[in-house]
Amino acid sequence: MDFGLNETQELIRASAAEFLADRSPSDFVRAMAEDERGYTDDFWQEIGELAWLGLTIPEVHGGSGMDMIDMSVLLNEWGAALAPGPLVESAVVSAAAINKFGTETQKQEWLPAIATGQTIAVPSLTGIDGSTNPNATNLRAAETTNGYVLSGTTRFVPYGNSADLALIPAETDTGTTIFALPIKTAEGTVNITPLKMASGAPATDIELNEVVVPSASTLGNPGEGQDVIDHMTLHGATARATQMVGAGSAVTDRTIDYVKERRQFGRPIGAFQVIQHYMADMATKVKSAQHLANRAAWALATNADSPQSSRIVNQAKWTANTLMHDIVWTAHQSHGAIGFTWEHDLHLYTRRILSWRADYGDTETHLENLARTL
Amino acid sequence: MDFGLNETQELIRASAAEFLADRSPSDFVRAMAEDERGYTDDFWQEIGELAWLGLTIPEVHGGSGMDMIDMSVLLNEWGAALAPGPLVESAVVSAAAINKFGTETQKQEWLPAIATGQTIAVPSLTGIDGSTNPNATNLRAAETTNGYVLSGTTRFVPYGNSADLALIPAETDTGTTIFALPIKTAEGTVNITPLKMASGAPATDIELNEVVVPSASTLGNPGEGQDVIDHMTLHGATARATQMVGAGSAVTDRTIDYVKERRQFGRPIGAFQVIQHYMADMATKVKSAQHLANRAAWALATNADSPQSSRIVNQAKWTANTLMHDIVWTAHQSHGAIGFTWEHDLHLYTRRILSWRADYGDTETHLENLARTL
Amino acid sequence: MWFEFNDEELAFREELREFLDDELPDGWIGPNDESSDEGWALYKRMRKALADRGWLTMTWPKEYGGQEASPMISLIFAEEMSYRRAPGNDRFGTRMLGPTLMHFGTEEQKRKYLPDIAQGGLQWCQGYSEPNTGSDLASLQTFAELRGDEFVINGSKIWTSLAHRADMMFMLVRTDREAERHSGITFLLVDMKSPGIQVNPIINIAGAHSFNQVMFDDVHVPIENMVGELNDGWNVAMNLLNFERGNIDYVSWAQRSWEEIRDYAATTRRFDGSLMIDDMKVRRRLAELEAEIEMARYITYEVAWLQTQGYPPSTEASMCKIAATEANCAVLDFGVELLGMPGLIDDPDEHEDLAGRIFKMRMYQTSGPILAGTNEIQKNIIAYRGLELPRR
Amino acid sequence: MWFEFNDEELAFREELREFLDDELPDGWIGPNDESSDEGWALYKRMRKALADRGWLTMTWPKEYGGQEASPMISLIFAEEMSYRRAPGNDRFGTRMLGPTLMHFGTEEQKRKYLPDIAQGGLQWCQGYSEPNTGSDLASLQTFAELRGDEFVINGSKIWTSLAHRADMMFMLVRTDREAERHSGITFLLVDMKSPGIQVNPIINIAGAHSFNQVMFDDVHVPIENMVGELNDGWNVAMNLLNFERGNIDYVSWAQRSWEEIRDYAATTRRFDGSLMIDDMKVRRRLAELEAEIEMARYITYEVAWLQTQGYPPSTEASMCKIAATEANCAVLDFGVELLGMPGLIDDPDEHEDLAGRIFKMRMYQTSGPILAGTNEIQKNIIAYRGLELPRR
Repeated sequence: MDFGLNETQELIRASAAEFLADRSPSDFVRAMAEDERGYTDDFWQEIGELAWLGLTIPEVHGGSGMDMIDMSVLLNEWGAALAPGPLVESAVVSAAAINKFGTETQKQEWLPAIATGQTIAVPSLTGIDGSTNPNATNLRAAETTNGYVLSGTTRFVPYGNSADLALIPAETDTGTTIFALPIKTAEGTVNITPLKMASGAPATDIELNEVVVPSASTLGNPGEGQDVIDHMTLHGATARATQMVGAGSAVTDRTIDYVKERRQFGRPIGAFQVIQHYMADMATKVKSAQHLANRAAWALATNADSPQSSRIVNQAKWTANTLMHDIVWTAHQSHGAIGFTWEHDLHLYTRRILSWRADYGDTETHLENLARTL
Repeated sequence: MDFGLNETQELIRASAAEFLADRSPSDFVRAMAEDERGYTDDFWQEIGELAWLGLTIPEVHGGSGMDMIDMSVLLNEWGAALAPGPLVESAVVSAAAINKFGTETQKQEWLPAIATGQTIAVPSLTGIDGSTNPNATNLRAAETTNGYVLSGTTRFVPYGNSADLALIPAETDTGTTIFALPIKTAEGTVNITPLKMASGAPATDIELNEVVVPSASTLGNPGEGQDVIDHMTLHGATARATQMVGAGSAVTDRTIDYVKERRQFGRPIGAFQVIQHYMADMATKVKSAQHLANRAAWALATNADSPQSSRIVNQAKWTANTLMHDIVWTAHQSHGAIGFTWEHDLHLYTRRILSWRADYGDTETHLENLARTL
Repeated sequence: MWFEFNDEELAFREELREFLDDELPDGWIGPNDESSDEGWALYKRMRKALADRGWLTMTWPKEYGGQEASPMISLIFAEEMSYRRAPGNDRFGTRMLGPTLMHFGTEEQKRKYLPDIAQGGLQWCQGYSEPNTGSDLASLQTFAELRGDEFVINGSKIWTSLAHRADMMFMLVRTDREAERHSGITFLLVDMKSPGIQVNPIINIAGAHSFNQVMFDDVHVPIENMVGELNDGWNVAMNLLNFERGNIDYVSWAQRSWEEIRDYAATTRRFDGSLMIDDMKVRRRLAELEAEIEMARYITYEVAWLQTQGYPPSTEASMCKIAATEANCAVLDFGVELLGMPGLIDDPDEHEDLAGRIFKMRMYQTSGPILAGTNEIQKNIIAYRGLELPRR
Repeated sequence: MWFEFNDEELAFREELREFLDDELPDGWIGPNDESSDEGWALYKRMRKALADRGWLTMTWPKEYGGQEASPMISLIFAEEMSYRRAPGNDRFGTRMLGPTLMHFGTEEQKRKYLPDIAQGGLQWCQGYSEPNTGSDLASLQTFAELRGDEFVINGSKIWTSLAHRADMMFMLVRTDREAERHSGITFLLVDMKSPGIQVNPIINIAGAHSFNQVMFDDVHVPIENMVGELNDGWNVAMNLLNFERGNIDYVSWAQRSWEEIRDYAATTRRFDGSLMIDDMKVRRRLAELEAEIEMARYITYEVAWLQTQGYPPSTEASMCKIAATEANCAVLDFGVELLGMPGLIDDPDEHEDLAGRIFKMRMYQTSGPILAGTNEIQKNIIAYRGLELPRR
């Protein structure tokens, strides 16, 4: 057992905290939430230069070859700063999928570019019915002599309006297959409709009409898409849980600061026992969720494919979803009216934490996975 | 809308409170919890003389002809005093069933005797699997030329070791049928095994072996037992919910008294804000459950057979089950170590409130009824 | 004990429903946005129509043009209006200032303002809260200096609904800095067009302009605009607060949201073709929430009933504030999660589909457990006043 | 960050499991009842067997016969023992008095008691709480008057586990009534066979004799039985309290109860032939509770890890006390409701079937959130010490 950070991890934590405090202050977060793309190229280039986008990509493919534990240290700070941009989507979820299931050609083509930030890769894991069931798809891929023809719609693809590469499940005659689709350059009709979301990050509906891709565009074997989906979901859920805990931890710190300062009835409201117990509850919830999120990162780093690791990830995301939700509302209750204003930053956290619950498996999905495998 | 008591109801309330404070103090409640029968004949005779057992029985059959609203006033006090004995089983549930479904002969035979307390009637509504599904029965009634032959087991019959009459569902060729079985005098083998229960009231396993009853022993028409079961369950659930609220209200009052007196750190613990909020929560929960329980009594008094009345009763019992459970544990937490002792009366309430949840439909059963009929 | 409305009450509800069917725009979902010109026009039209029926002031005594309607009729009015998310039910004039003037106003004040309020004339707003008061209202600092026959006000008020639309404000100001804090407060009526008043909008977390901050810079108010005695304003204001928590609004909003969520679940299919509501756990949660709403509803009804009996419902009003606002938030929390990704769409356009509205609705209702005395303050009130727990 | 035990730790757990397989009675379900003679004999036999392996004092320094085992090994020991509901893991001598004597004891006290404790000799009990102290331990009133070279004790102690079996008690007494309340307290060692001591059993709400009240009527104690300085007993006692909350016990009990409930659901059929666990809502609730247990478990592990790093885990210890006791109660609450009527059987006979035990188990665990500092006190500690919130 080790609940501490090693030297490298401490370095990641400190430099992420410092950089994000400087480059992703509340003004920037607010501006990006109004931005149709949700981040800027300048910002992304800097993130790439810090080597964060290639943290878990093997050195041979231009990354640093670290693991999900190291990445989780960054993600915790990333969440705390509400930093914008497709870090989880591109550098965690897509990179993990390409690294595990990609052919050598695919790896060489995509991983170094993801690591620099030159390429944005995003997964499409939301069902057509809006659920977190990626298999709820009406996308069909018909095999032809020189590849596949894709038609159908996929919904709520994160940062789909910036993406170079989309990892999209579609039904083929052999079953669910993941396609690595270069959506900006694909041959055929690709209609991308961005949606304004509560999280401030854009989601897009993507409509494909007779889009033709070569046979070599599948990620993993045709018909074996479920494995890729599972791998992406586990990494995404762990990353989101970690981000949520980071954000929840920041909310807790800010709320504690606030109740120490805000005075009512002649004393700081933090001197009222009920507020003190609220703060103790928040701190306990952050710690509980933090440990389970960290353990999920550890499980993916050490043994991603075991059923036990899946359960650990399910527990982490369920816990983050449940406890960070509680934290947000206790924070609002403790802030009173000022926390109900657009001007105050609290709602920036509220929006993201509530939204992130729906990503990579919602609360019920993770609970049912746990329940089924009891 | 009327949230008050009328004159008659106020009289019932006051006389019940006074009588039970005198005749059912904690010593008596404790002694009865150790008693195999769970009450005394003397006590029951007095209850009969007070006309409480015949409260809802028509005057023509020896009762007072009042309704469930009036009865609920008594039951509230009955619950608050943790008074022992089969009031709900005999005078509410069985009386309601006989009054609605009995033949004139059955009514004349049983209702006046129930009203005086001379006859104890009890329903058998627990499933053989221990669930609150009365249809989970292995009791079979075979029709013969001169009646029925009953064999099988029914479990957890309340006060079955004192009962003169048991209302028992059994399967016949025409479907579920309720039998009014005079279990002390029945022809055939009747084995009664009392079980010691957390509530302090005895439950009994009753095994019937080739018990012969006349054809006229069915309550309601053969095959139409479900209607009788539903009627009994609605009345039992309403009565138990009302008792639970009475008990929860008493627990709340006692806890408030305790925190006003008990001193820690130089002041009454009731001066600590967290304890104050616990008390406010308890009081709010009592009031919430009280209104819904009263509304259930009103629904049965005015329109027992409507689907809306069933839902109102489901809401009342679900609410009582849920909120009184919370109240009990908040009371323990507020009492501290003294409430963990056998000597202190708190656990008398704890045991009953937790146990009563399982009677006449457990929490899940009532919730699922509500859910199904949304 | 009796748990249904009487014939008169049922008939009134029916009449009101028909009125709303007629008066509200076709396909009205609500809520109204009074910061848009269109929304403000609708508000004023509805207010006038309600005033014409005498409904805005139905609880007033007949001598002031009211109908002396029972608190139960008044509750039904609020319940139905909120359920329909109908605009126009102005409370500032009719429920707060009106009764205050009847009790504390001069004859001239009564003559000047009461008929106007009853006719849906001037729009009033309420100036109590200040940036630093929070739940501790008596700590207010906006100061009014009495100079001859005028007060001169400096300071600011915050969380002022409709200040940007209001003609007049009734407000509490400090008029004696040396007095014990509940004593040196005075109740004034202020023309919002007075020089020195500036209204700054506050945008809430749902992105809506629901509040304002109002700045006072040497604002002159004639002494005849004082209600009650000098330095007795706390007494004037507090006389009303107990009864005016409007908790049935939260119950109705919760009910309406619950129905919208249920209907959404009953008409929306999962990919496998099943309806969302076919899932027993969805139904079970809906049933739990339905029971929670009912609990809040009946405490709220009890408050109205207590008023019909002449009892002041202090503890019960606090209980239903807590129960109703919590039920309301719980319903929307469930809805947001149930709808999943579509429920997180949050663009400024109007949406008929619940999926495009529910996140905003949840954000909006965040204020319920906070405003008008946080739920924590309500629990303190229950503990002190209702349960008589010791203060130290 | 790393979330598994190392090889040494895994090997130790394996060895301990085998030991328990051998030493515990066949089919042992537990818990042990030390108030029965049979139960007391088992307790003593187990305590001796554990002492023989050096496990009771494994964390002690080698100079006192310990193994200087890491807090993580010690945690595993407690985790496994509690999971098995195994008796004999005496904490009073080995975890509380022993380290206190090492720090504050005279050479003679160390020589006299430490080897005996290590060998599982005398049974100690703890005399801190009094009828009126509750969470406010420093308000204790039992008085010891120093007369020459003896103390004479009058008063009473309460909630004293094993007092009816103990040979010795370590206790806190007031020795100066005038001093500030934390100052006039002294730490004494008292022979339970001293004249003037009377032990009265306290039966708990599960019907078990788990506590005692101990009355002191002119009980004479030689001055050499004083540990630390006169009037410095608060300091002596408090030095240990932080580390000795034994929260992993609650985690293990919760885990064990959870498994028993799951196994019951997995083997018990409803009337329709389905297993209880076939019901998805039963599984979902089990999964939620499992996650709650894991949360409490990892905070508890963190406390042990912090100790290996030399950090004092004050806030974290309070957090895991709360999390573990709440999870434990929640598991049993679910179990009692799930089992239905059979779960409400409550007779004094021993039951192998969970249905005959679970109600008693729930009643027993009521004490978790209350004893050793109520969970409310723990939250105060987190707020003051951990989050540095103001006291006024």
